Amino acid sequence: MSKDLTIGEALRQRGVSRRGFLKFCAATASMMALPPGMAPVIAAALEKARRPSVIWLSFQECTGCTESLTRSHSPTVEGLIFDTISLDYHHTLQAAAGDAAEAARVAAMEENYGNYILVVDGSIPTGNPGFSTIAGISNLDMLRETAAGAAAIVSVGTCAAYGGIPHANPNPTGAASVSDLVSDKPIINVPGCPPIPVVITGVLAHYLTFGTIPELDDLGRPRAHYGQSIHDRCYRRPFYDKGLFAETFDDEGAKKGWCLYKLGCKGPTTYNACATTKWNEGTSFPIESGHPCLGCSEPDFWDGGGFYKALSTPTADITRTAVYAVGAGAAAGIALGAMNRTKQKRMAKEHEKVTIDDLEKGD
Amino acid sequence: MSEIELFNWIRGPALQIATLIFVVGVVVRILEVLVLGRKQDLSEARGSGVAGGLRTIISRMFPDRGTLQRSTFNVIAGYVFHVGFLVTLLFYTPHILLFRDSLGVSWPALPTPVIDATAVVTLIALIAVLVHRIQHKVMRFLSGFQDYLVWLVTFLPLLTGYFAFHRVVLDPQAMIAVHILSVELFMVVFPFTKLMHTFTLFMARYYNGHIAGRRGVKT
Amino acid sequence: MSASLEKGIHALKEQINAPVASFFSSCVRCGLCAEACLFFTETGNPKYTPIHKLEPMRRVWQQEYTFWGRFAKALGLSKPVTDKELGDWETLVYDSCTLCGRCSMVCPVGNDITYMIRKMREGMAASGHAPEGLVGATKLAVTVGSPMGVKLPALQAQIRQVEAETGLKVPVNVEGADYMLLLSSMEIMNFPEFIGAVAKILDKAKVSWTISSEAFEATNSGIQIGVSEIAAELVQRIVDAADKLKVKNVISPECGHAYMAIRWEGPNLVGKPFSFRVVHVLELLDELRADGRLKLSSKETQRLTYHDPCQVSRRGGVVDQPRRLMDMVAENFDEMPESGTMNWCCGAGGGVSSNERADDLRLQVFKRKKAQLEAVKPDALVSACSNCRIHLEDGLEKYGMDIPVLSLTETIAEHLADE
Amino acid sequence: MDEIAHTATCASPGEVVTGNVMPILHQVRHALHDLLETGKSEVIDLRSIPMGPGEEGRLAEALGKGEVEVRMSALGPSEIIETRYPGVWLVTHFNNDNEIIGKFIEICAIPGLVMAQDEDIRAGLVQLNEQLT
Repeated sequence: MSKDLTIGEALRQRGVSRRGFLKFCAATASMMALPPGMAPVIAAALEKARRPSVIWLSFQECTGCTESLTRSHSPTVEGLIFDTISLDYHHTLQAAAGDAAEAARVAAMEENYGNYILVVDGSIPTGNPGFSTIAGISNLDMLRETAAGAAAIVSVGTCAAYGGIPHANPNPTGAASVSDLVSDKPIINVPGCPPIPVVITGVLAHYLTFGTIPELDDLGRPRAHYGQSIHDRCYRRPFYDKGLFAETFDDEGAKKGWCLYKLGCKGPTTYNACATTKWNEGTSFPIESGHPCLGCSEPDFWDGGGFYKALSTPTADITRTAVYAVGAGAAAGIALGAMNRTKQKRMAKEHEKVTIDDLEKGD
Repeated sequence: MSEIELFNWIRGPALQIATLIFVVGVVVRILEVLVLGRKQDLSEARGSGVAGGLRTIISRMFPDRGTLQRSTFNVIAGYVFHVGFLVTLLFYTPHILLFRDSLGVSWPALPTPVIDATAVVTLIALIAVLVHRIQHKVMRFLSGFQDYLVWLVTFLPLLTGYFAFHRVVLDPQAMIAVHILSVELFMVVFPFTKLMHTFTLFMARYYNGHIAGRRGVKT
Repeated sequence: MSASLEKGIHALKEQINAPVASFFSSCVRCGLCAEACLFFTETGNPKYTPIHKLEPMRRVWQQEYTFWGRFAKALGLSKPVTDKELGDWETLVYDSCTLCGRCSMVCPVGNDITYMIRKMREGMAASGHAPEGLVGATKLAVTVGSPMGVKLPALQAQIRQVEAETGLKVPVNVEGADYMLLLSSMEIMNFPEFIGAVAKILDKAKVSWTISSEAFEATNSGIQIGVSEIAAELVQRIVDAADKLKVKNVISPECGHAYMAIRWEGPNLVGKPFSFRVVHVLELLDELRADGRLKLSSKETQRLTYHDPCQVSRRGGVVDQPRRLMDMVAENFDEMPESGTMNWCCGAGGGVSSNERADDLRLQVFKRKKAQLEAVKPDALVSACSNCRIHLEDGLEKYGMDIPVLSLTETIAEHLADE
Repeated sequence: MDEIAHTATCASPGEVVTGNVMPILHQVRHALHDLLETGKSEVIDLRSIPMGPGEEGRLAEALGKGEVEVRMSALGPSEIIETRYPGVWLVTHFNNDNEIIGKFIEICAIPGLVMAQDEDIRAGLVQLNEQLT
């Protein structure tokens, strides 16, 4: 497929009718969490948009993010969006390997310098550069080199966005996020472990449609998808408000679909689109399947206390501290109290008799 | 320190430090009072001092008519913020979970909209008592730095809790962190200030009622 | 001539015990006690807020008996109580507190503020900050036996007068009598009718009683000024006389502080329980009434109300007895708003009446009583404390109110059945 | 309305009610009113609204079926059903795997997608021309 084609032309070449294109735009608007009325705007923009070159780098990661995006074999809408871009380098997906692959990356960079989109999944080790290398190039060097010519960077997955699991305490590799290392490029974080696939493509679609990066929150995430917490959009929220909670995974409350807060749900502090966009083509999401939210789209979710510990419970053993404190307090209190008592008794003992002659001041 | 590290520090070590200061401080201050003791009363009792003491612990929860009429605002606003504070503290689900986790006991929660409304009423009552403290000539006269400090450390947990509940001002994680931090401040300040009345008022009422009870006076 | 700041602070340290510590720990500075104190309500001056009157003592407690206070003191961060401060507090502790105990009834955390004022006066007296009037009264009490300087001959003269009027013998120094009557100097000098009334009632009731020539004074200036050893000496005189006459009971007369002194503080001051029982005269009358030994032939028809002397009712526990007696003697008995244990003080108790400096203030705060009386509009006002009576008469005169003040005992005596 | 309210809010045992069905129906009512008054059409994206298991079904049940049903095959199948309230359409887009990729309620005379698009007509004409020559 020629890179000079617009997206509209590319789709038509694939035999997609105008009606199909409009349907695609409606679905895309929904995917981008834009109001449905935006579909014609998207259509007009995509019609003319050039297919951008995309370079995808994978560092310390599990390939889950790529899996999330590509798990479907048939041309889904996300797939189509993906197909309309020119994925010039993705070492998991591309056929080329070794030097040829690196050559493709260098070629794409040179050809589209300043214009390509860099997608990163995985965190970057900042400790020993040997912790993770590709074709002998350390992750850090490759990121710096590739980022230099990018128009924008999309950090896909929590590892790239915030360090993720490699960054978890004690962080043996010194894993860092893209935004820790690159500061002179617009970076869009698409966290999640993995992120919802339509969110990844939604961000790409936004870039394709408007040529700009979407509005971001203070953690660098697109507000359109991460603007509201799981808790706020959760269909089980009414139970939280009524105080109806599942206490265990197999009690009546769990069967009735009551709130999972007490089972450690991190929904209240987690910002993601799971509760409305859902997973597997809108089938369901973890809470709907009866499992508390882990908070995977938040920084350091791995270190945020136990997954099954309620959010409000302390991470430390307060009980033991309190027990020791009572003991220490009792000992100190009795000691200080005894000192008080002794002082008071001594005062009584040393009392100088006050007679009627002592009622006026001496000289 | 990343935000979550800070958050975990606040929920972990900081909470432990605050708990330590709070518990040691409260126990010390209670014992400091109790161990001081008092002399046995040698006068012939007309009534039971113990019964009087116990009765006064309860009866002082209710103001006499004259006080209610003369200080209606002070009494009502005082009631509202005390009850509101305790309701939000003790009957909000996340708080109950905290107690269940640290004390091993739990009890039923109130619906969150009720807690939400209670918090608003309590905040208003607290602001009202502050304004009252500043405007009322006796209260202004009696008040010193400690009184305003105690007001602040009582107000902050409610305010930050309310913000955290509604996810405003800061992002919720940070707001919860600030909320917990404000509670820790409350706990640290507690043993050194008049907040101790939470515990010592039972002793004070008992002693007062005991003195009166022996004389056959109902207080 | 050896009063000093050191002695004062020493006395305060000595006075602080668990109740005081719990009270100071509990105060939240809500100010509700102000509205319970007539010195505040009638002047509107916040310095008369009861808990504020204890500020120097509170600081001593904080610096000496709390861990962080000791800590701050060790670091030199706390401000020691100065002699000037104690001097500044003198009028608050003596002139504007009658130890009436009303604040102790309303404090929401349960502080017995009156109990602490009583203790604080120990420090004030030891540091030389007791009012002149009280110092004089105390000296007279110790040297002469009466704060007003009433000597035995004066009493004997009054007794002779009473005997002449009633035709009854007033027993003096009768060994083995059941009851020994105490009197306040005010009764001897201003209300000798009281002695006659008691004589008549006890004669009708066939109660064996006596007056001791060695200890007839019931009041105790040592308590009002706040010097426990002087108070103890005064109590000891009564104990010795009672032991000498081998009486089973001692009657406290119609005087509030006298009752407090001998009934509740007495045994604690002398350091051992009494071998005799102490009753307030109204308690005795009520017992006689219950036994059927107190019978009346007529009732008072005018509209009466009863003023509770603070130390008799609120601080003494004699609350229901006067009401039963009032019902017995009065056809038309109306309570004032806020009566019984919530009664308002007349304004002159707790040594205030012995302190000339406080004269204007006590008359100013009498407005509270005036308002209470205006709510009831009685024909006459009955009470059971000679000190209250004198001040009530003063106050009523000052505010141009024509309400006679009666003694409950005397009123009962007037209606005794002859049989 | 009672019946609708019943269908819309009464969950069968074990079902979860978010309470979002009734507000959607009200939104539809306002949109229908606007359509009559001003001719303005509206689209509601059902994927942006939290729904518990079974709630979408109850919404569909509350809307019922009207006279028109359109099946489309363009980039996967689509289903456009007029509800029992004329002018209210339930539009569901599927991909080629029959997975739902979009679900909307449209309030309009006829959803724009049903109408043949100029571009497609033009392409069809070319095709027909080719066939006839």
